Amino acid sequence: MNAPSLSARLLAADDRRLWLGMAGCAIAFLVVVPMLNLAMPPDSALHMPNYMVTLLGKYLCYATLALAMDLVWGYCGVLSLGHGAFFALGGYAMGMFMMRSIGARGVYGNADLPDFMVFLNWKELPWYWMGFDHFWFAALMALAVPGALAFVFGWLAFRSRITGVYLSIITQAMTYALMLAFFRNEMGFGGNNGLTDFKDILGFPLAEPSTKLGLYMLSALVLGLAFLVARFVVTSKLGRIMMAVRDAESRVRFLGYSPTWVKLFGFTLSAMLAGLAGALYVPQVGIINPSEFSPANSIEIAIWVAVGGRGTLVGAVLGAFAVNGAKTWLTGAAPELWLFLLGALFIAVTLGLPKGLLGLWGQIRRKEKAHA
Amino acid sequence: MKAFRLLLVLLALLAWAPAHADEFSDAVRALNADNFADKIAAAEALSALGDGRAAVILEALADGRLHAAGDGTIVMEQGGAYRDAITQAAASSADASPITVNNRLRGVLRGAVGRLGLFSPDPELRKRAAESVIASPTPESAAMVRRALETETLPEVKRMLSLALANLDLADADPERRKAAIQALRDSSDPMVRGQLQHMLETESDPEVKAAADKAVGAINSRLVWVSVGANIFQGLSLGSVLLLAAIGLAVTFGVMGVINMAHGEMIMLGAYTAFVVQEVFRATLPPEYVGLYLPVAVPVAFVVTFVIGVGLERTVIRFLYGRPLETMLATWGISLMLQQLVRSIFGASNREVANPAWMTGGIDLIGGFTLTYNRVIIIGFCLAVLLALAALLRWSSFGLHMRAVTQNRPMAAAMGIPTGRIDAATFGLGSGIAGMAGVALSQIGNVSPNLGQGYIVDSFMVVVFGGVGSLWGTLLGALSLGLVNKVLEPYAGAMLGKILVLVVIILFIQKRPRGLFALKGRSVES
Amino acid sequence: MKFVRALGAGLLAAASLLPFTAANAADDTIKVGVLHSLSGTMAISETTLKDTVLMMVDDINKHGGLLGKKVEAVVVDPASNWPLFAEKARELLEKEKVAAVFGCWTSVSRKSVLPVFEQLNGLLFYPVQYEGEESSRNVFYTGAAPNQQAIPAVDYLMSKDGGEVKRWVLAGTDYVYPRTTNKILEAYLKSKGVKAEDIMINYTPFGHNDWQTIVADIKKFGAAGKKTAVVSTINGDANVPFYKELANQGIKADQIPVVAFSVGEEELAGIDTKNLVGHLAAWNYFQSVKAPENDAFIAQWKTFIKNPKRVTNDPMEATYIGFKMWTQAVQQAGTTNVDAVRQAMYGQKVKNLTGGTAVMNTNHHLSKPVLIGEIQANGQMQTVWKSKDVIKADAWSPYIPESAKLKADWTYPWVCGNCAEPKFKM
Amino acid sequence: MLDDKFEVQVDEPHGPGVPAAGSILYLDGVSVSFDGFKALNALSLILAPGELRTIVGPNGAGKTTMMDVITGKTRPDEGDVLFDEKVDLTRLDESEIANLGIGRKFQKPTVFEHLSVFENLELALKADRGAFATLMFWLSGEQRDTIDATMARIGLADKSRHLAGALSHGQKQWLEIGMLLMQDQRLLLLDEPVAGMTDSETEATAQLILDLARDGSRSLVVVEHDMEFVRALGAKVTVLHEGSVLAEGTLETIQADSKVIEVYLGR
Repeated sequence: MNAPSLSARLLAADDRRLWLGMAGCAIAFLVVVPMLNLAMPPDSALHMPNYMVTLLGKYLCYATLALAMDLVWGYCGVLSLGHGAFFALGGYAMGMFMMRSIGARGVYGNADLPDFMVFLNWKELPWYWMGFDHFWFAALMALAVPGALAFVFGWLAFRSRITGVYLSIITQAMTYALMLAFFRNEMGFGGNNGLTDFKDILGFPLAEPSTKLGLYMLSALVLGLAFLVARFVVTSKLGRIMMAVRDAESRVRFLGYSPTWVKLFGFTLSAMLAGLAGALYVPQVGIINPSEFSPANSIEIAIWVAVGGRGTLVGAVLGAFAVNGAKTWLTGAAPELWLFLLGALFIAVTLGLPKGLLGLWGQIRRKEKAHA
Repeated sequence: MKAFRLLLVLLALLAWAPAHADEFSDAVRALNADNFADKIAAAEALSALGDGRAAVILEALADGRLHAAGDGTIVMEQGGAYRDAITQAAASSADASPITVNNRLRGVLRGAVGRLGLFSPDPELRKRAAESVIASPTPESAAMVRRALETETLPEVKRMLSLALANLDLADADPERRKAAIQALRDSSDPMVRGQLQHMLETESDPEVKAAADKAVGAINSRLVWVSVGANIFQGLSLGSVLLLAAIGLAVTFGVMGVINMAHGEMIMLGAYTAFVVQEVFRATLPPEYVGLYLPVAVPVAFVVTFVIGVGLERTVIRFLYGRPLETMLATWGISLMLQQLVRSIFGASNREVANPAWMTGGIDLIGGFTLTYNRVIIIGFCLAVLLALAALLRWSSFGLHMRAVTQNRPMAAAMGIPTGRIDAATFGLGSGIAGMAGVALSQIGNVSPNLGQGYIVDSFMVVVFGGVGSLWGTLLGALSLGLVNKVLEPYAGAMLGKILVLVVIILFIQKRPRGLFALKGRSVES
Repeated sequence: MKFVRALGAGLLAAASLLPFTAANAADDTIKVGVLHSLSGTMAISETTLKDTVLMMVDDINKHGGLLGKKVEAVVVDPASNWPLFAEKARELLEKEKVAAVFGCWTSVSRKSVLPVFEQLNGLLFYPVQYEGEESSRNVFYTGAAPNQQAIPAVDYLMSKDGGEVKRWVLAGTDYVYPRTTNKILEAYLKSKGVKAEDIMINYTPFGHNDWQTIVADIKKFGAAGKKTAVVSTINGDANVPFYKELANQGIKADQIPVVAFSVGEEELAGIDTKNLVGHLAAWNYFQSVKAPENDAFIAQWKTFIKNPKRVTNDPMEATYIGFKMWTQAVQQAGTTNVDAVRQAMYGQKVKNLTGGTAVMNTNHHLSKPVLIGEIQANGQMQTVWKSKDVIKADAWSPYIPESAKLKADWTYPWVCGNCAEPKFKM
Repeated sequence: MLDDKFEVQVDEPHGPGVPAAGSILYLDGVSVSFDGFKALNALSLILAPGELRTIVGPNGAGKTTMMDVITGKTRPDEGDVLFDEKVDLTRLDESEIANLGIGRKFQKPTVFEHLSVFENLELALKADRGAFATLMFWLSGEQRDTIDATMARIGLADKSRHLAGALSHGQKQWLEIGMLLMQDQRLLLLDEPVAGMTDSETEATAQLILDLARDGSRSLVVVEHDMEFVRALGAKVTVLHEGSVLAEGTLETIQADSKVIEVYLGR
């Protein structure tokens, strides 16, 4: 791409405040948090304990996932109820790499096979595990596999003009089928337990707080990067076509654009972002298993976006943080009641803030203007 | 011949003579031993007396209906009433505790009952006796069955006895008898028999007999193939009917109203819990024999309960979201979370027991060991009834007319003075109510827990979409075909792979028909 | 100007997270974590255990607390979501600074919290029967290992009392516990001379609710003229439809008995057992066992939960034993320091509720008695067999070649959970 | 990604350009039916390059369906639809047909409400339609000028940044025509372009259409009810009735035609 156009476009992008805000967040996440974590003495009130860092790292991955979701749902108008699948696939790719790098340190001390295979009497590594000894390959797969699946699935679906809820439901069928498939121990992905017992990644022991901090900062960078990419796409002419497709698909056809390819681009890109998020997520939570494919998870992703405000990118990130933050807090603070509160939140948002939390922010700003 | 029967009668009379009385009652009391070995000995001793009354007692013991009172008297429970096992005099069950049995003792008892019952004056008992002889054959029973056959008059019992005899004769020393037995058994379709014949193939020495057995096995096998096909179809229909039940309500709230109703599953769950509550009320207030009636009562109650809840939801939440289907998904998801937690905090997280009423338990044993279970047959019938009722309501009632009007052209309907708001509420309530009734039915085959709904929600959406949103018949066809496909695949692919394949089928099918099985055509749909 | 405001917003975003971080470790109480799902699919089973821990805490506080301090239970809800389990475990250990955690039910939840406990050197008491093949120095396993359930059950069925079973159906949910158990059983049965064609193995998905085909198959398999039994490792949720189908297809216990390892009073409470009388369960505890400790426990439970109908089950006893052992170890060590407590745990004894004493072995597993019971019409178990003495749990099964050579012993000279030879030479 | 499929040979008897010679649009025996209702019934119509044609007919005469068929929205049950003598439109989809040079303005103005006037026109702008091309697309100076020019021409110069959704009905009509202009198509199909316009707007529209037709580089088909407007255009008129052509000619001859009077002007 021609650099001037890129920078020009990004800066030209409607309001500066957004970019300043990003800078603020970047500083907050990449400078302030590490400082609070490392520099502050553990007993000080300002100290950011390690578990908070891992927690934030997890949220950042969710935020990236939400961003990916917003790209297809908020801009292409494709409500995918199967995005958890892409996330999980990316996670599995990274998990397989870390599985391989365990080597002979597994409980059965078998250098050639992961424990669960030893345990199921597998004699040799199945072909689809080949290559996952190399990080670059795993990283590539974390993008390529979700991308490819999205491309094929999307091509089939969009080409035959499956839209709206029909599309949502078959994406749900996709992730559901994948979940059942990965549950099967014969698949060679560890069945219900999935992949776990990871020791280290690229030689950095996962147990080390420093590794966790590193992963956290990486997640922050990736989120920022993903945001720039998404931003670049939606501010491009393609982005405007996406919105056009979202609002009046048939009309776009008469302008000579093919919605199939527009949506396919968005869907595939989004799937790859989701895969990336998954790949970063797994080393931080230390396990990946089929439950990540469960339809409920995918629905939740849509909910983060809706809560934050769809079609805004920022809203998606906001929503992911808000909902997951609430979940973390409530499951600890009100273990018996948190489902009531979370459920109420969803209802309140849909009834009160059709534009999500970001919409609320917008309303307040407008009020301020009115008073001023 | 006649003389022999006379003899039997005499025997029966003698059995009542006091001389035997204490011997008999001692044997009966001995049943209340403290370890199973002694109980088994006692049971064998009792049956050895050849006393007609023993059969009833042993049977009661096998069913755990035989109690021992504190003072050592043995009491027998029959349909809620307690009688002294020996004197047959009415007795109280005050301090009586049931005499425990284990599987081995049950086996012994069954055999004993069989041998004794063969000569009981009560034909019903004779029939059951014949069955139990087949179920648990013992070397000595062959001779007795032969004796019984000579005296037996009822053709039905005769048939069963000769079958039983043939079963036993397979193990007979005389090859001729074995061959005769095989001939007698070759027309049966009982896998049990096939099992024994196959077992024979391994052990049999006489080549002739072996050949005969081989032919018989072949004949039975070819019959069993058809049985399994039939069984497969029934299972498919049954699964289909379950899917259909789960989906009908959604076909209304989602199919007709366009609400992506994630709380649908919870409506089913609430229905199931209503069934539980009704059952508990019945248990608390009515004598046991009437408790079974809770089910027919629970159905309308569940409908009303979930209908009201549905209307409530529609008025407070859903109605603000028309035209924003995706938002309805979000809100109803929240609702479903809350409902689950609500039920959890009221009824507790663990499963609740909803029993099959007696008239819904068990099934008819068709040929080839294939059982047509009552609860599934009834559920198939029930779900078709619900579907037809709904179809009729939409088709002919003025409510149905208004409903279609509102869903097709809201402003026009409003302009014509149709109370759209009330119609919406009623429609959503209807969908929820149907889900509630489905919950009552599903409580009969599955578990009743706060997660009940989650198990059905995905499948329900699959069915509705596969069938074609907004088309009842599509839903019907979708559910049944999915059920059948699933069950046809299961034996080959296994339960898990079968389900996966079904999902793939759905995905590919939607490629061909983007609007499901029963798509609405025409320009109106396009934009 | 704007820049400053925006930056401020960013900082606020970070700052807003601080309230989480404020670690509030009060010194006058000893905190224990309760990590059981209160929502989601596993709530069905786990909620009971949460209440059990609360009951035990309540009890110990009534009796003057521990080391002169009150014990405080910190309850969190991991919501049957495995990554959330890990997150919550971390929160309990790092933020709440709990002295020990009682929790987890499924193997996958245990697997997902394991790294957390090992990294932060926490203490987890895991109260559910499981597949074994594990021994972490940060976990004490108070549930049954396969050799405390499966093997005795099969032995019983092969005995005269059990009906001399010759033909076996191993039916389970497709996850690691059934896989392992069945693997062990298969090896064991073959070692007992059972032919391969007399063993049928079947796996079903979680929450499988249409059992028509499989039950019909079992019926067919059982009709081959040899005495047949079903060994069920079907996961809790799928059991209700399974047993309902069994009952309705008229499979009687004295024809084809079904022995289950994860079905106890709690599960049966959700089923009408009238038609299941005689089917079996093998476990380390039954409510019906007459023993003073048990009667006391049941009474205490019913009053605590304020429901005379509630039943007790094996994982509850495992929780009870685990909690008691921990308190004893803490008293013995005079501190809640994890390493001290761990050392004190070895050889720690607690009276079983069913008589005899449970002992914590150096492989972090218990020695417990084994009971086999027949289901009664009232939903209770009637013990038909009881091991003469307590049986020591194998962390590593001798019937799986890979694990046969491994040994778990956390005391000198081994000091290892999965080693072929000791760490230290003597 | 679709470029290769534009030139499709028609199967016999119509060899390339035999009957359709010298036509820009050629419909022959086209029939369409929805669930039994015949929307088009053996409709035949030939349009010469550069021609301006107005089509009138009562509701349900098949005007819109005809446009659907030409633009690929609806597949005819039978009949040929040829563009530029040899391209078989029945085998292409909407976007391919649009890329051939056929533009359409809908009866009900459909613009992208969440995009600004400028952006609406930018989307219509003639340029590579491929996904990646659009991703990397950067508006050049002259392209910007053409858009500005068009905005001036359709009288929305001052509304450049307004959301299209905020425009009045008439303005939307204009914007859609403007989008048509941006596409710079060879055949324009206008479905009731002046519906809901004030008289002055209508006049202006008529003027615009005549301008477009004048230079002869494009052909136009205008469907309209408004007889004044049709008269203003003063072009050849085709009368559709029950899915087929009832009469053809100047407005005067049409209005004299007894059949037309009977079914349409209905006295």
